Amino acid sequence: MDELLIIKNLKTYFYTDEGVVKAVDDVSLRINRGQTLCIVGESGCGKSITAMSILRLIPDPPGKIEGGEIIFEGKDLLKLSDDEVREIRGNKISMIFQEPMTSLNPVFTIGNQIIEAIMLHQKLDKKEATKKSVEALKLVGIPRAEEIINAYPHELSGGMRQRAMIAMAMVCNPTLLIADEPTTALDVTIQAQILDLMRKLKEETKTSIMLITHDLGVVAEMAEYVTVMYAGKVVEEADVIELFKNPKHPYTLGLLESKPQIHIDKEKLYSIPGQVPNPFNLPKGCYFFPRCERAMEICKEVMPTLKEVGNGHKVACHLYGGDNNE
Amino acid sequence: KPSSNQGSSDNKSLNKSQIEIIQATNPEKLPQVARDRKDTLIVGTTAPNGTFNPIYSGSLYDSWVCSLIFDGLISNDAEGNPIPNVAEKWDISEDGKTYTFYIKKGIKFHDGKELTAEDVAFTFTAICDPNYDGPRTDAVMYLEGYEEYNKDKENKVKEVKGIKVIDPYTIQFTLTEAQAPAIWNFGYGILPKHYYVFEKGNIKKLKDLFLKPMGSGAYTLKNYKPGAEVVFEKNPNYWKGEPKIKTIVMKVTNANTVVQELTSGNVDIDAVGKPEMVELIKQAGFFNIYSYPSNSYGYIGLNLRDERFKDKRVRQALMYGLDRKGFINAYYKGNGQVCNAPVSPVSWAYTDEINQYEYNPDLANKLLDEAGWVKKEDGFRYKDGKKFIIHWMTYTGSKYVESLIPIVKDNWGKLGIEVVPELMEFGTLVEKVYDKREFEMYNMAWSLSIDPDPSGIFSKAQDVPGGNNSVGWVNEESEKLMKQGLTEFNQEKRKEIYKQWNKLANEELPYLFLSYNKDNVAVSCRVKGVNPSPYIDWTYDIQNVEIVDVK
Amino acid sequence: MNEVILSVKNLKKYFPIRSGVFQKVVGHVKAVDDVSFELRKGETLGLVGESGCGKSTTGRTILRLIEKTEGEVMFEGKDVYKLSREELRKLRPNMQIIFQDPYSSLNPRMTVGEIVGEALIEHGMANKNTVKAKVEEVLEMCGLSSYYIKRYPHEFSGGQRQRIGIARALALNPKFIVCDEPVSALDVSIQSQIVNLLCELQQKFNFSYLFISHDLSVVKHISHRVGVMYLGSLVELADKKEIFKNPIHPYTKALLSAVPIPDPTLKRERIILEGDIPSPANPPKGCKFHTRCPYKMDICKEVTPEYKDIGNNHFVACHLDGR
Amino acid sequence: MRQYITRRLLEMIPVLIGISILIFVIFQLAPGDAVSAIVDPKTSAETKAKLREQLHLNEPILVQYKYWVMDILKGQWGESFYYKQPVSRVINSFIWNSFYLSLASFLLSAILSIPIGVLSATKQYSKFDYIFTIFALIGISMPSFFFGLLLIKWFAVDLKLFPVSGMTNPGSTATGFALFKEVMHHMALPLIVLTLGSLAGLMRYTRSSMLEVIRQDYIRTARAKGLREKVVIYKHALRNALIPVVTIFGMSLPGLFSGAIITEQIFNWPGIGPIELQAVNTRDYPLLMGINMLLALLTLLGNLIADVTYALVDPRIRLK
Amino acid sequence: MQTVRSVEAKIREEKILGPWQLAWIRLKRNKLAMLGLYILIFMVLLSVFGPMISPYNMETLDLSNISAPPSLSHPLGTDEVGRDVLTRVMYAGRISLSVGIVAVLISVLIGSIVGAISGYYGGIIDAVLMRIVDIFMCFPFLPLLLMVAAVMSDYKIHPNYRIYVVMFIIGILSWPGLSRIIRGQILSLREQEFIQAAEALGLRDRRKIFRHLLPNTFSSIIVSATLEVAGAILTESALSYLGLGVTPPTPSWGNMVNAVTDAYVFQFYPWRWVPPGICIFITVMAINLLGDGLRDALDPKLKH
Ligand SMILES: Nc1ncnc2c1ncn2[C@@H]1O[C@H](COP(=O)(O)OP(=O)(O)OP(=O)(O)O)[C@@H](O)[C@H]1O
Ligand SMILES: Nc1ncnc2c1ncn2[C@@H]1O[C@H](COP(=O)(O)OP(=O)(O)OP(=O)(O)O)[C@@H](O)[C@H]1O
Ligand SMILES: [Mg+2]
Ligand SMILES: [Mg+2]
Repeated sequence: MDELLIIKNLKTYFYTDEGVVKAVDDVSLRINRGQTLCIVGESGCGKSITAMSILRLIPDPPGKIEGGEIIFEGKDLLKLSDDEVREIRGNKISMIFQEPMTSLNPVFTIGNQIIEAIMLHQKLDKKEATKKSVEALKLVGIPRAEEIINAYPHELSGGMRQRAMIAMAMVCNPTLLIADEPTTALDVTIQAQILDLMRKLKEETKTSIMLITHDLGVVAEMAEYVTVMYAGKVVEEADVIELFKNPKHPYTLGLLESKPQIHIDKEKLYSIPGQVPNPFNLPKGCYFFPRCERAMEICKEVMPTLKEVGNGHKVACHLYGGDNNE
Repeated sequence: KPSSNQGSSDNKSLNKSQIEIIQATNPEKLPQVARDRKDTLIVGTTAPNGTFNPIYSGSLYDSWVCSLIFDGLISNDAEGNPIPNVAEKWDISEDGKTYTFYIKKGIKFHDGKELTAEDVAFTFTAICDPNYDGPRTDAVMYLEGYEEYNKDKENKVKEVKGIKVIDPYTIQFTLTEAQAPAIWNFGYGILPKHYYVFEKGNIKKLKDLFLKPMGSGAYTLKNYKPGAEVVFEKNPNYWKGEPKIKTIVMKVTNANTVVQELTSGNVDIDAVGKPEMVELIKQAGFFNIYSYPSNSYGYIGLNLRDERFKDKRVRQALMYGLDRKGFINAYYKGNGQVCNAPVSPVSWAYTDEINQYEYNPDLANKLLDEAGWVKKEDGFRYKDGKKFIIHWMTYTGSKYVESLIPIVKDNWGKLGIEVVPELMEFGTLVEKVYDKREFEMYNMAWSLSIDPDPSGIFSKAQDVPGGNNSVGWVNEESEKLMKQGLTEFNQEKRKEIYKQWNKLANEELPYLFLSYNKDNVAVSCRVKGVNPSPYIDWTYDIQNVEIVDVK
Repeated sequence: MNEVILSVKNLKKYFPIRSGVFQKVVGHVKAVDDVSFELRKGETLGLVGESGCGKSTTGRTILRLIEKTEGEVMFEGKDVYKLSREELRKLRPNMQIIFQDPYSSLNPRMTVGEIVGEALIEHGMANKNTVKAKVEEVLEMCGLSSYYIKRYPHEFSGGQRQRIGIARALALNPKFIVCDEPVSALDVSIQSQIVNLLCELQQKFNFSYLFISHDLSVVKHISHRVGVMYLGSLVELADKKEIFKNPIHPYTKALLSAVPIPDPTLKRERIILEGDIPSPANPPKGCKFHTRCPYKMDICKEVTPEYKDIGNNHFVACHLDGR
Repeated sequence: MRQYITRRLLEMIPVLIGISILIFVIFQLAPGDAVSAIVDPKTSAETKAKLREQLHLNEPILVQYKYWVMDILKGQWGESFYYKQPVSRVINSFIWNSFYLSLASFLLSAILSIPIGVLSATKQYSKFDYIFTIFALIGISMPSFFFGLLLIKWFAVDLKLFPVSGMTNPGSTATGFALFKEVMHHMALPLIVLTLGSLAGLMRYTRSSMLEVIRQDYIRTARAKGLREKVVIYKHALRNALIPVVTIFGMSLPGLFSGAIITEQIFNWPGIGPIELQAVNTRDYPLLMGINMLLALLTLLGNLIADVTYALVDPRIRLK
Repeated sequence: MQTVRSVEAKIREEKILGPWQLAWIRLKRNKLAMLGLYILIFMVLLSVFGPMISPYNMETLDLSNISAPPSLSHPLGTDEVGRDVLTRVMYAGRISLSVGIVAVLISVLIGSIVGAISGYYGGIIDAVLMRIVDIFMCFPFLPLLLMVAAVMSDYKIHPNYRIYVVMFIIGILSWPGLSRIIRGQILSLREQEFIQAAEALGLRDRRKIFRHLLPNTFSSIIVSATLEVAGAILTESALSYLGLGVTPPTPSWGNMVNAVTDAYVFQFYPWRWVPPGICIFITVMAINLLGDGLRDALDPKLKH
C-alpha cells in the first residue's frame, strides 16, 4: 500500500512545574494515500498534540518532541529544516484546529486570512485569491460569503468560525488534511455538508485525511481506519467496520456504549466509571486499569503492548493475546 | 565744576594690572577651518532675543547686535569714561541740567540719508511714548516734560519739552534735576526717523522693524536665525572708515560646549566661564585670553527689618565667621576674589582701605556673645529662649550656590547658628525678596553699571516693594553721601565721596559681601584689534578689527 | 408540569454591520428575530438549528450578557432587562451559562481553582477555607480530577476546558442554565457522564436547561421539548417525542435525516438541502427557508408563515402545516 | 466612527477652554511676574510699576484673561513680554526646528525599536535580548546631557565627523538640497541622543506585548498555514501587539512639537524647548500660554488619534 | 486503584495557591529575577546602613581636599567642597531609591486603576476620566510646580520633608500616560469572552477589573514601572531646578549625576558623576530584571 505518513514511536512531552506530562507517549500511526484515518479517544488523551506534532507546532517551552519519527512522503519531518517544514505546512499538510475562536487572528478579516494562504502557496494574485476564497467559503456553506470575507472573527458564530477554518485548510488542496474535531461546532446539516466536502476532496485529489473526532457517528461515516487512544497511547486500531463490529479493548467498548443514539431511548447513558489518570503519576501497568471493569492482576503491573489479533486489528490489552496467561 | 568732557579724561583709575592677558602660545595650532575662514569673524554668544532696536534691546547680546548696527551720541572707553561718538562734543550746563550735543556732519545711515538732530530727537521721544514698554524708561524719566508727554494718551502733547533740536547738528536735553551719571543716558543708538517714523502711541511700528534694523553703524543685519545665529555684512560707507571684516556671525554657543567650539576653530571669540575651561583653552594654544574682574559682586542679603540682624555685631560676626576665601578658592580656583564693599575693583571708585574681614571664628564668636547670643550645651546659640536659626532662601540651578551652601552651613554651624537653606527658582526668589520682602536671608549678585553711584540699590527711596533696597538698609550718613556723589560732577571729588561711602558700607554691612568673579574672553590669535576689558566688548571699534594670517 | 421559570417574548437582537474607514453602519444582522417561548421548572428545552442561526445569541440575550434589541425576558417573574446592575448581579447565580467556546471564555491568567471558585466566594456560597473542597467536588463531578486545580486553561485539552466551563456554571447551583453546546467538544464517555450529571441534577434540584446543541441524539436524550431555529427565528417547537416522530417543518426533517449514525455499515437516505444559504443580514422575504426548501410553494416566497400551535403543543411556522 | 470623531472634536472645544482657564490661573498664581523678573540697579521701582501697567499685570485675573481671549479672537496670540513680538511669530520661528529634530528621532526610534522589540520578544532571553535590554536601560538611566557631551567629544572634537552644535553652518546661505544635507549633518548627534532616550520605552513596550501575543493560538494557525516566520511575526503578531504601542505613539504627538530642552540646549539646536524654559524664567505668560495651548491641542489630538487607531488596529474595540 | 488514591490524597493536602504565591514560587526559580532582587536589596541595604558605617558625614567638608581623585581614605574621591563621594552616594541612595519606588507605586496605582475603570466602563465614565487625563497631560507643569514650591515655602514646610511632596508629584506626573496605555488594552480585553463569562457569574465589577482585566495588562504595567523608576530618579533632579527637589547639601543620585553638565567635571572629575550614574543604572537594571521575571512568573503560558 502507498503510505503517505508514518509516525513511529512519537513522544511529545510537556515539562510543567508539577512534572512531566507525557501527552503523547510512544504513538505509532500510519496513513495511506487517499485514506481517512480517524482518531478517537478520551478527551485529553493526546489526539491534538499528536496532530500538532506532525506539523511541529508544539509550543516550546514547555512542550518538546522527545523522540520518534514522522515520515511524510519519505522524509522525516522532524529532521527537516524550519524552511522545509514551512513549505509543507498549509500546502501539503493543512490542519483544522480545534478552537476556532482563538485560532483565528482577531485583527484580520476572515478573507484576509484565507487569501494569505492562497497567495502564498498557489501563487495567485490578490483578485483571483479573493475569488477563490469566496468560493471556498461558499463550499463550506457560509452564507453571504462575499460579505463574510470582510468580517472579523468575533462577528461570526462559532460554527461560522469553524467553517472559515475549514475553508482555510482545504483551499490549498493539501495531500494530507488533519482535521481536529472539525465539525463539533456545526449543526448536522452543515456537518453533513462538510463531511461530504471532505469526501469529495479525498476522491478528487486523493487527499488523505486524519480526522480527530469523538463523534462515533462521524467516525462510522468517514473513516476507513480507526485508531483509539487513551492517555497518550494507542490502545486499539482497526478497520472501521471491524472496529464497530468487533471492538476489543474495554475502553473502546465503553465508548461505543456511551454514545446516545437517536433511535434508541435510554433512561441513563452508560458512562465509563472513574477518572482519567493523573498525567504526572500514571499507574505502572495499564493506564486504563483503574477504570476497567475487566481488570486483572497483571493489568496493575504490566503495561500491555499493541498486538495484532487478526484482520489487521491491533489492541493493547492483556485480555487478548498471550500476555494474560501469565 | 561741571566739565566739558572730551576724549579720555585724565583719570586712569582703572587698574590696568587687573586685566590679565594670556597670549597664545602655539598660534600654529590654529585649525584649518579657522584659517580658511578669511573674511568671516565668528563670535560666540548666548541667543539674542531678536529685539534689534537700541531702545528695546534687553539682553547684553541684543545690545551687541545694536552696537554693530547703530551708533549712539556718546560711547565709553576702556576706562569707563564717556567719549564722543556721533556727537563730536557736548556741553553740560552750569547747573548740570542741560546737555547740548554737537553732531558730526556727514554721518550716513545705511540707506545713505544723513543722521541729524531730528533723528536723535525722534529716538528719545520714542522712549517717552505713552505706549513704550521697553527697558529704557530710566534714561528719559528725568527729561523735562516727560510726564506730560508720557501720560497724554489723547495725542495733545506733541513733543517732549526737554528735547530741543537747535539746528540739524545740535540737540539739547533739559533735565529736571542734575545727576552726575546722567551722561550715560545718551549712549543709546540713534534710530533714523525717516525709516522708523510712527504716530505717537503706535509704538508697534518699531516692533515690526525689529528684524529689519537700520542705523548708521559699521555693519548691517544680513540674516537672523532665531536661537542660532545673527549674520552681519559690513557697511562699506561707514563714517569711521570701511570695516575690515566682511562678515560677522554671532553664533549661539553654550557653557557646555563652548570649549569644544573654540578649540575646534569654529568660533573666534567667546566668553569662557570656569577657570578649568580657561585652562583647556590655554592648552589649545591659539587663543589670547583676556581675564579681568567683572563689574559685579556677589553677596548675602540679610533682612535688616529682622531684630536679629539689626544688630551690626551679628552681621559682622557672620562676616568674620564665614571662610569666604576658602569658598572662593574652592569655587573659583583663583578666578575670583573676596569682596568687602559694593563696588567692583574695576571701578574708579574702588578702594582697598577698608576692613578685610579675614576669616576669624573667634572674633565672630566674641561678637555674637556680645550681642547676647549665648551658646548652649547643644552647641547652638540662643537669645530670649529663641534658637538662632536662619532660613536662607536661595536659587536653584547654580553651582555657585551648591558650593556655597555646605560652606555656610558648616561655618556658621560652628558658630552655633543653624542654617536651613531653601532653594527656589530664581524668579520666585526675586518676587519674595523684592516684591514681598518675605525673607530672612538670601543671596544674589549685582551687575553694575559704569557709573559707581550706589543709590539705585541702597537709597531709602528704593526701600519700597519692588525697589532694589530689599534688605531695608536706611542710613542717614549713607543718604547724605550718595546725594553728594550724585550731584558732584568732578570725578576726583566723587571718588573721595564714594571712598567714604564704601567705608561706611564696609562697616555697616548692609550686605554680607562675598565675591568678585572674573570674566575670561578667548580671542583667536588670528583676530587683531579686539581687546575686551571690563567696559568694552568685542564690538568696540569694530571697524578696526581685522583677521590676519597666522603661520 | 411545574411553573414557568423563564418566558421569552418577541426577543430580537440585531447586530449592526459596519464598514469603511469611518465604520458606518450599513445594515443589521438579524441574529435573533422575534423568538418567543417558555421554559418551566425542571424542564429542558433543546434548541437546535443551523450554525449561525442565532442560538448562542438567544442564550446570551436571555441572560443579558449582550443587550437585546427588542422583546421581553422574564426570569422567575422578573424582567431581566428592568433590573438594576446590582439586582441583576445578585440574580446571576440563579441563571448560568456554559459557553460554546470553552477556551476563550476562560481567563488565561487564572487557575482552574480560581475560575471555578471565585463566584462561590463572591456570592457568599463559600469562604476561603471551604471553597477548595467545593471546587474539588464540582470538578470531580464533571470528570476532572482535583489535581487540575492549580493549572491554567491553556494546559488543558479542548474537552477538559469544556468541563471547566461546565463546572464553573454548576458550582453556583443555578436554577436555570443556558447550555451552549456543552458536550460537543467532549468525547463520548465524558459526554455521557456530563449528560447523566445534568439529568441527575435536574432530577435532584429541579433545574431548567436551555440546551443548545447540534447533536440531535444528545438533544433527544436530554430534552423534554425541542425547538428548531432557522435564521434567527423558531420554526418549530414541540415535545421531544412529537418532534422526532412527527417533524413538520421541512428544515426539521432535513436535520433529522442528517444525523450520523455510529454504524459504518449503515447507509441512509439524506435530505440534501440545496440552494443558497440566505444571509441573516438580508433574510429572504416570505418564509425564510424557501430558498432551500424542497417543498416550497409560491406562497412561501411572499407570505411569512405564522408561527402557530397545530395542536398537541406543537408549534410550527410553515405553510404546509403538516397537512 | 465619523460621528465619534466629530463628537470628540466638538468635545475638545470646552476642554480647551477649560484648560486655557486652568493654565491661565496657574500662571497667575505662580510666584513672580514678567516685571519682577527684571533685576537691574538701573531699573527703579517706578519704572517697574509703569511696565506693569503697560502689560496689564496689575489687573485682576479675569480682566487679564479677557485681554488674552481678545487677542486670540483677533487672530494673534498676544505679544510676548520678552520678545516684544507676536507670540505666534516667536513660536513659529522655533517650533519647526524642534519638529524636524523630534520627527526624525521619532521615526528613527520607531523604525529601530519595533523590530528590536519584536526580536527581543521572539528571542526572549537570548544574547540579543540581553544586549538590547541593557542598551535600553542605559538609554533611560543616563541623562541626555551626558550622552550629548560624550558624542560631542568623540564625534565632533576628536573625530571631527560632525559639527559641535547648531543647525546649519555659521553664516550659511544654503538652500534646497544643500540646506537639507547641512541640516542632516548637524542633526546627527542630537538625533542619536534623542533617539537613544526614546528607544527604550517603545522597545520595551513592543517586546512585552509581543511576548503576550506570540503564544496565542492564532499565531500557531498562521504558522500552520506555512507562512514565513517574518510574516507570522510582523503581520499576525505585531498587529495584535500594537495596541499599547499605539497609545505611546499618540502620546508622542505633542512631544514632536514641544522640543527637548536639554538636548536642544547642549547642541544649540534652535528649538522651542529652551524657549519654553526661558519663558518660565522670565514669566512671559503670553508666550507660555501660546506654547501650552498649542501643546494642549496637540495632546488632545494625539489622544484622539490613538483612540481612533485602536479601533482600526483592533476591530473588537467598539468606540461609542 | 490504591496508587491513584494515595497520589490524589497527597495532592489534596496542598492548598490552592493564590496567583501571587504561585508567581513567587516561579520567581524564585528565575535566576536572573532573583539576581535583580538581590541587587535591589543590596542597594537598599547599602543606602540605609552605608552612611552609618562610613567615617564621614555627608556634610563634612574639607576645603583643603577638593575634587580629589579616589584614594584609600576616599575610595570614590571627593567633590567640589571636599566631601566624601562614597558617603554621599550611599546617602543619596536613600532619597533616590525611595523617590523612584514611591513615585512609581503612586503612578502605577492611580494609572492602572483609572485606566482600568475607564476602559471597563466605557461610555460617560470613560469620556470623563479620559478628559481628566487629557487635562492632566495638557497641564503646564513647570508653572504649576513653581506654584507648589512657592506654596510650600510660604507654609514653611521644612525642606527635608519636601521630598515626600516630590515623590507624590512625580507619581502624579506620570500616571496619565500609563492610564491611557492600560485603558487601551482593557478596551480590547473587555470584549473577550471570558469577561462575558465573568459577567454571567455575577461577579462584582471590582473583581472583574482587578482579577480579570488588570492581570492581563501586567506586562505593560511592569514595563512602564521599570521605565519610570529611572525616569523618577532623574526627574527628581530636574525638579530641583524648580525648587522642588532635595535641598543641598542633601544629595540624590540625580543631583550628583547632574555634576556632569559641567564639561570640565565631565572630562576630568569622573569620580563625581560615574558612581551615582552607575547606581541609577544598576538599580534600574535590577528592577527591570525583577520586573521581567515577575512578568514571566505571572504569565502562566511561560511556565518552564
Ligand atoms: N501547554 C501544555 N502544558 C501542559 N500540558 C499540556 C499542554 N498542552 C496540552 N497538555 C496536556 O496534554 C494532554 C493531551 O492534550 P490534547 O490536546 O492532545 O488532548 P486531546 O486528545 O486533543 O483532547 P480533546 O479531545 O479534549 O481535545 C492533556 O492532558 C493536556 O492536559
Ligand atoms: N458581535 C457580533 N457582531 C456582529 N454579528 C454577530 C455578532 N455575534 C454574532 N453575530 C452574528 O449573529 C448570527 C448568530 O450568531 P450566533 O452565535 O448566535 O449563532 P449560533 O446559532 O450560536 O451558531 P453556532 O451554532 O455556529 O454557534 C451570526 O450570523 C453571526 O454572524
Ligand atoms: Mg484536542
Ligand atoms: Mg453558537
